Amino acid sequence: MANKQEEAVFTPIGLNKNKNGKIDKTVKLPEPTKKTYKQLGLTKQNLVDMYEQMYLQRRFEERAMQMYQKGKFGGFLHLYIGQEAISTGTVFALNDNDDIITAYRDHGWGLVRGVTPKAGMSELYGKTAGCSKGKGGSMHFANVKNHFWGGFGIVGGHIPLGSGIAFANKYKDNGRITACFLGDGAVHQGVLHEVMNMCQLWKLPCLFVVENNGYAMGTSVERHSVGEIVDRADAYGMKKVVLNGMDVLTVYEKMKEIAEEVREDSMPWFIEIRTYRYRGHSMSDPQKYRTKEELEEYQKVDPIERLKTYIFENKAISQKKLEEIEENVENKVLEAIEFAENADPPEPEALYEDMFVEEEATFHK
Amino acid sequence: MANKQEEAVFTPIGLNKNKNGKIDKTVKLPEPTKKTYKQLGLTKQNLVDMYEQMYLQRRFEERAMQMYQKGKFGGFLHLYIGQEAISTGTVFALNDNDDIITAYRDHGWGLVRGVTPKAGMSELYGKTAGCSKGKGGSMHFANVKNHFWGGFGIVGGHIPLGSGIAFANKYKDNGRITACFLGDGAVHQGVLHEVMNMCQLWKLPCLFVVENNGYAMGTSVERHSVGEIVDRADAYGMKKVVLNGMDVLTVYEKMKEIAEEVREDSMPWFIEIRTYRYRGHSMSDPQKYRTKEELEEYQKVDPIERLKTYIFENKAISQKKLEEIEENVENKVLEAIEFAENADPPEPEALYEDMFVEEEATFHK
Amino acid sequence: MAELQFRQAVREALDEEMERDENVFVMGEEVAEYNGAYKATEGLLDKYGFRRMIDTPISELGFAGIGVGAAMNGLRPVVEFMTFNFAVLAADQIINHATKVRYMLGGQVKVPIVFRGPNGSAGQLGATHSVAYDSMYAHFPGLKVIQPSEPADVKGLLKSAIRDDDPVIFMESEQMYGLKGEVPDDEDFLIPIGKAKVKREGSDVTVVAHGKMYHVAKQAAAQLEKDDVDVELIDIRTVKPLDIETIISSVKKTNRCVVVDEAHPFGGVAAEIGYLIHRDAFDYLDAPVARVTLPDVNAPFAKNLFDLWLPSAKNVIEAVKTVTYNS
Amino acid sequence: MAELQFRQAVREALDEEMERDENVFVMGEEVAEYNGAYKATEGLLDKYGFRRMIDTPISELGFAGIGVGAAMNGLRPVVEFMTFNFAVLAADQIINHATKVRYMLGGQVKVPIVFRGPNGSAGQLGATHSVAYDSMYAHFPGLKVIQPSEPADVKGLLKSAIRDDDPVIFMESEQMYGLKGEVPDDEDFLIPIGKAKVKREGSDVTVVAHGKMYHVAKQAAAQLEKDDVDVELIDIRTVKPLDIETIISSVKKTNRCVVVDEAHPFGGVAAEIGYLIHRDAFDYLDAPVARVTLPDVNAPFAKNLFDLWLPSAKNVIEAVKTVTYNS
Ligand SMILES: Cc1ncc(C[n+]2csc(CCOP(=O)(O)OP(=O)(O)O)c2C)c(N)n1
Ligand SMILES: Cc1ncc(C[n+]2csc(CCOP(=O)(O)OP(=O)(O)O)c2C)c(N)n1
Ligand SMILES: [Mg+2]
Ligand SMILES: [Mg+2]
Repeated sequence: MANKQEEAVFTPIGLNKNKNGKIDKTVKLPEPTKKTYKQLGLTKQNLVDMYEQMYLQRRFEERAMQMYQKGKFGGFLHLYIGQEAISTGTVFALNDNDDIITAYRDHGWGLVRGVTPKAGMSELYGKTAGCSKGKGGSMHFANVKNHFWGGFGIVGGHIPLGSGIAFANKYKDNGRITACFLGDGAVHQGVLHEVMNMCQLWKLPCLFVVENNGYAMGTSVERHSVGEIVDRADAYGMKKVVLNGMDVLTVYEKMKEIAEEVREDSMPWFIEIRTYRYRGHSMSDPQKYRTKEELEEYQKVDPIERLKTYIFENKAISQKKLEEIEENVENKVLEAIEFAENADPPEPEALYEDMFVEEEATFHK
Repeated sequence: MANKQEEAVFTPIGLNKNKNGKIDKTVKLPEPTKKTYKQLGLTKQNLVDMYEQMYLQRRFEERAMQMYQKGKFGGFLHLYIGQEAISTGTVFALNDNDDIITAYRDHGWGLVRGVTPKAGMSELYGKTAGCSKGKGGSMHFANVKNHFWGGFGIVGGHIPLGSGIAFANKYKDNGRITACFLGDGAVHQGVLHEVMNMCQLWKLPCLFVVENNGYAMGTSVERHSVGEIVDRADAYGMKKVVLNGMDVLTVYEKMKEIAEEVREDSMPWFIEIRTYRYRGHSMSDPQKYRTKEELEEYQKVDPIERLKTYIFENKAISQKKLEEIEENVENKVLEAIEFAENADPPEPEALYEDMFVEEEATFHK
Repeated sequence: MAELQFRQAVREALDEEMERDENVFVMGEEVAEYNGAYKATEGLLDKYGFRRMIDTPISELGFAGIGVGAAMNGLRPVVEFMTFNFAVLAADQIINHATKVRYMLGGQVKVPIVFRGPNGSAGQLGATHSVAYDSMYAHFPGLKVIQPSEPADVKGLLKSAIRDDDPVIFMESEQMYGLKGEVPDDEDFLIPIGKAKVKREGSDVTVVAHGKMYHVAKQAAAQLEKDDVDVELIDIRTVKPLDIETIISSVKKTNRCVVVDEAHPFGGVAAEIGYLIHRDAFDYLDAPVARVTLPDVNAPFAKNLFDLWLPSAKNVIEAVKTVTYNS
Repeated sequence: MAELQFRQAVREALDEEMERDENVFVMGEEVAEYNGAYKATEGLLDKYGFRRMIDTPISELGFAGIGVGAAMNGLRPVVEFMTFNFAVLAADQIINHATKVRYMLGGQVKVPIVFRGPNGSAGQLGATHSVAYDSMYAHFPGLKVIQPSEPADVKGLLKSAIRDDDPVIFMESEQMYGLKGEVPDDEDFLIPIGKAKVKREGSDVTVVAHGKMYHVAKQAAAQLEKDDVDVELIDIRTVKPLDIETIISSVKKTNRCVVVDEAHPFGGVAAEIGYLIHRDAFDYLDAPVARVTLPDVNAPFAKNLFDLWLPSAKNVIEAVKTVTYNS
């Protein structure tokens, strides 16, 4: 090191200059499954249902974005657009009482676990009819009765919560497994490693699933992480796999297999699902760190378009019927907006509600 | 999981009952080096110097323990006894201006990096003549001018400090490398993983060295950690090695090789050095978690005895001369005790000193 | 009534609540096989096994979060920190998660968790092992913060904490674990959270103290008695919710007050109580409320400095003399 | 004098100090390539390169600690947290290490580090993104805590913070980054840490506020003027060391005081100031010091609740009326 010519730089190897948006490598998608829907045990109706769900997530967010841009509501808005195959494939693969928890990019997860478009949109608008009574907003969608625990804004903060939910399931021996989703950026919070050790040590029925969408805010994966994310599992001898997250059938297939295995042996998994975030990190992101071409590369393998093509190839439904479904979804979303706009904001008393279970709680003054 | 007969237990696989001190497995020592001291580039005098240093660490602590038991001073006292080959082999291998940082089991490290027995003993006694002016005590030995940074009591807390020291060395391009020592228990603090990612990403000249002494307080390694500790490196593609820490020549050989390599390529390493803690975690530990037989197994391969045998085998020094050295060490330690007992405690004003660099600091009242 | 040590009162409360409710479990470093770093969980592994007594790796943030998640999903964890000095690593799970998840999910979950362990200093353990964190946690909405000083309070309050449906911080003391006191045997001996106790009635000055400082204040009161100063001694027991009413009634009687607190001064419990007394008993005060706290410096190791650092009975007596203009 | 935005004042201070001292560097999430999540470090990567402008992974504890270690070893890190709400994860490095290492090693090292970033709430971002942490850090010995309200103060104080040889917490505000003000161009324009500023002289009541709350208080003062209430407005600028003398002198003149603070009430800056005024100006107070703070609940998302939650000019006016018995 002494006498060496090049100046010290603290940026990943091979990236020691400012690239002004050009990147060397981005998420590499592994091969999707080769199995047909039949081989996967799915029906044509299942395919259509998956499509409807993914389309709903997409349209809900596209419309929400419009409303946000019109200034209809405030706060952050992190869109899941491009990643819908993951939420959808997972929820179709898991049992309905298996537990799911995720970070703030949570609208898709809420919708697929029973947050109605009305309750979702009302949450964005901060109305009492929202899934979290308007107390949480975009980052804190949840539907706990359907085993979707939310919606968390401290990067990495929900990871031990997921492990704790799995812990309780094992404690109660209730057969439920927990899937904890996190971003590629969240991988670097130390708590992930703390709980991976404990989960493996204690055999907790928990899946750690990284939705690697190429970026943590404006930082591409290769700028924030060494090696392959999936290899974090090796530190603990945890089972691992990398999946193509742009194909809902792949996600479905693997998550189902894994869930069954975990239900048998109660050993955790570390799963990296590669995907791509179409929109900026949040609404204020100018996205200078990537090119339009890069984005378009991924839009070519759009999970919704891909499923649509597959549906038609397999004649699962007629074009007309599918269009009807789409229209129906669109209407629901528009109704949800209408509903949310007119819904009541919380009463002032609500400020002090939901702090404590206890009714007669004391607040310090 | 559902319908399975056995009750959930949260203890490592295969260890689902209270063993009352019996353990299944303990630290497995890898083979020591086969090279002779000459092949390692060492002289006979070097061997004797190493011996003197290890013997000093041992006697210093044995005497400190006696004084502690007599109630001469308070606080915690964590003894390094059994692990002396690691501090000694390392310091002989590194350059004198390479940086070292460790946890609270730090007396050996202080002594080998120039804390005099008097300054060390005075620190234990809380006297101004102590290496940290009596402000730190047993857990906070340091000799910063000799590049030994201490001495830290929050498990894992010093790990990023070590990385930061390495960061500054790289920033200043001064050719120094940093060795950050931590216990097997500290491996599970998330911060280790945060900085391993950053160090590998930024090519920091930093060695993470785990002194695996079989236990974190009363918890044996296999009860707190899955897999092999050294494999934590795999998560980051970091270079790794496991060493026998009961043989000073092995430690010396490998640490020297690694240090040279790091000085060349500025890539971090993850090193697990297997050793054994002879004494309890601290003075209050009843040690019910292990058997006397287990302890004796390791005492059979005591690093000091081993080096002594090797010295005589190689006729590095006569028995008589070595005994003189031992006596000399013993006297120094006794003088240190005498010195510390009679040394002045800090003046009351010292309470407010060393909080700030600034002379005219304000304290809130 | 039985005479129990402070640590035994902890143990009994845990034991009885574990016995009573299958969902209560204990997790932390060295709580099971080692029987607790300070033996506050002695024998519980033998009785409840590895399902309900769980030794964790040294991963405070991780296991605190596992506790919070388990609480959300129906269990009642008691998470032990070896000291609250180490809980700083878990601050994100306590401050950002345990206290906020219910609110931000609009009441969809509850978090019945107890974080417990010793707080503050325990002799010459140096700067990183000696800080009292009760003030810090009391600052944040959503936490109940308890720090009792005597075995009976320990038992009654810990049992209440475990039965509480919201997160509770329960603070003990390494140096008090051996302290003995009479404790009711009643299995349903509960002390309500948020109630101070007048532990000595007096007419000249109100002294407010809790935790280890209660004993310092008690010693001071005994000495002051000899000088004919009659101290009313209030142990708040619960830092939050703070029972300011009991303090105010007392100050309305004595017109003078000293608050003794093992935290640093800035924004500590003493500042809060001092401010509230002034606000709510403005016309009753004959002298400003004095506080006796740690100085605004870190804990030193050296014994003589440490003794200087920790609030002492002498400091309390001086403060009492100041507020009673007897100095 | 130039008119700068708050964020530009941050940028200029960083730029000038980096220019001046090779050992100053900036590290944090999105500080380099992205030019800062709030553009407070815009252009600095282009000027200083990847050696001195360092994007970190999302590892607050880790990079805060790397900063502390680098400071010990001779550098002068400026560590940015995207908000201090995320710095809770780094609390161990700030509270247990940055502030303690010098002391416990008997002065062998110094830790010239600045931790900076926005503090408190920034609109409807929910419970986990809205807490003001200045009170918390001020509680612990060894930290200087600065939270300015105007661009000139930002620049002068941030430069002083970077030149300070001890750890400093420097708090900004997402919602103030766009705020403009006159800033001296002088390269050595330094404002001493620990000095409050009387920003409006008045005779009826002292209002103390800092950070975002200074602007709320200023608005209130302007409205109160119409009602012939003459407010003396003090911006403490530095929370710790607290310039209580300036406040006390003012209160001795006005005999009444309201403290406005964006923290929760228990043990917040307002409690501390309220307590100190009562202690040090006991005979001068005509009414108890009132505090205007957040309520003791988490930040809600819904706009109407959020507006109710955050201290407003209206709340300040009411408090002023109470202490002047005009309500
Ligand atoms: C502890 C913490 N640090 C920083 C942030 C700010 N932040 C919010 S999202 C984000 C990037 C996360 O990236 P990733 O985990 O990949 O998730 P994605 O946004 O891609 O879904 C950052 C830095 C935060 N919310 N919490
Ligand atoms: C953050 C933190 N948690 C817990 C402790 C209490 N503690 C001190 S040492 C120790 C065991 C550490 O074991 P290891 O890392 O193997 O080091 P060894 O004692 O064997 O040298 C524990 C749990 C602490 N000091 N800091
Ligand atoms: Mg991402
Ligand atoms: Mg160990």
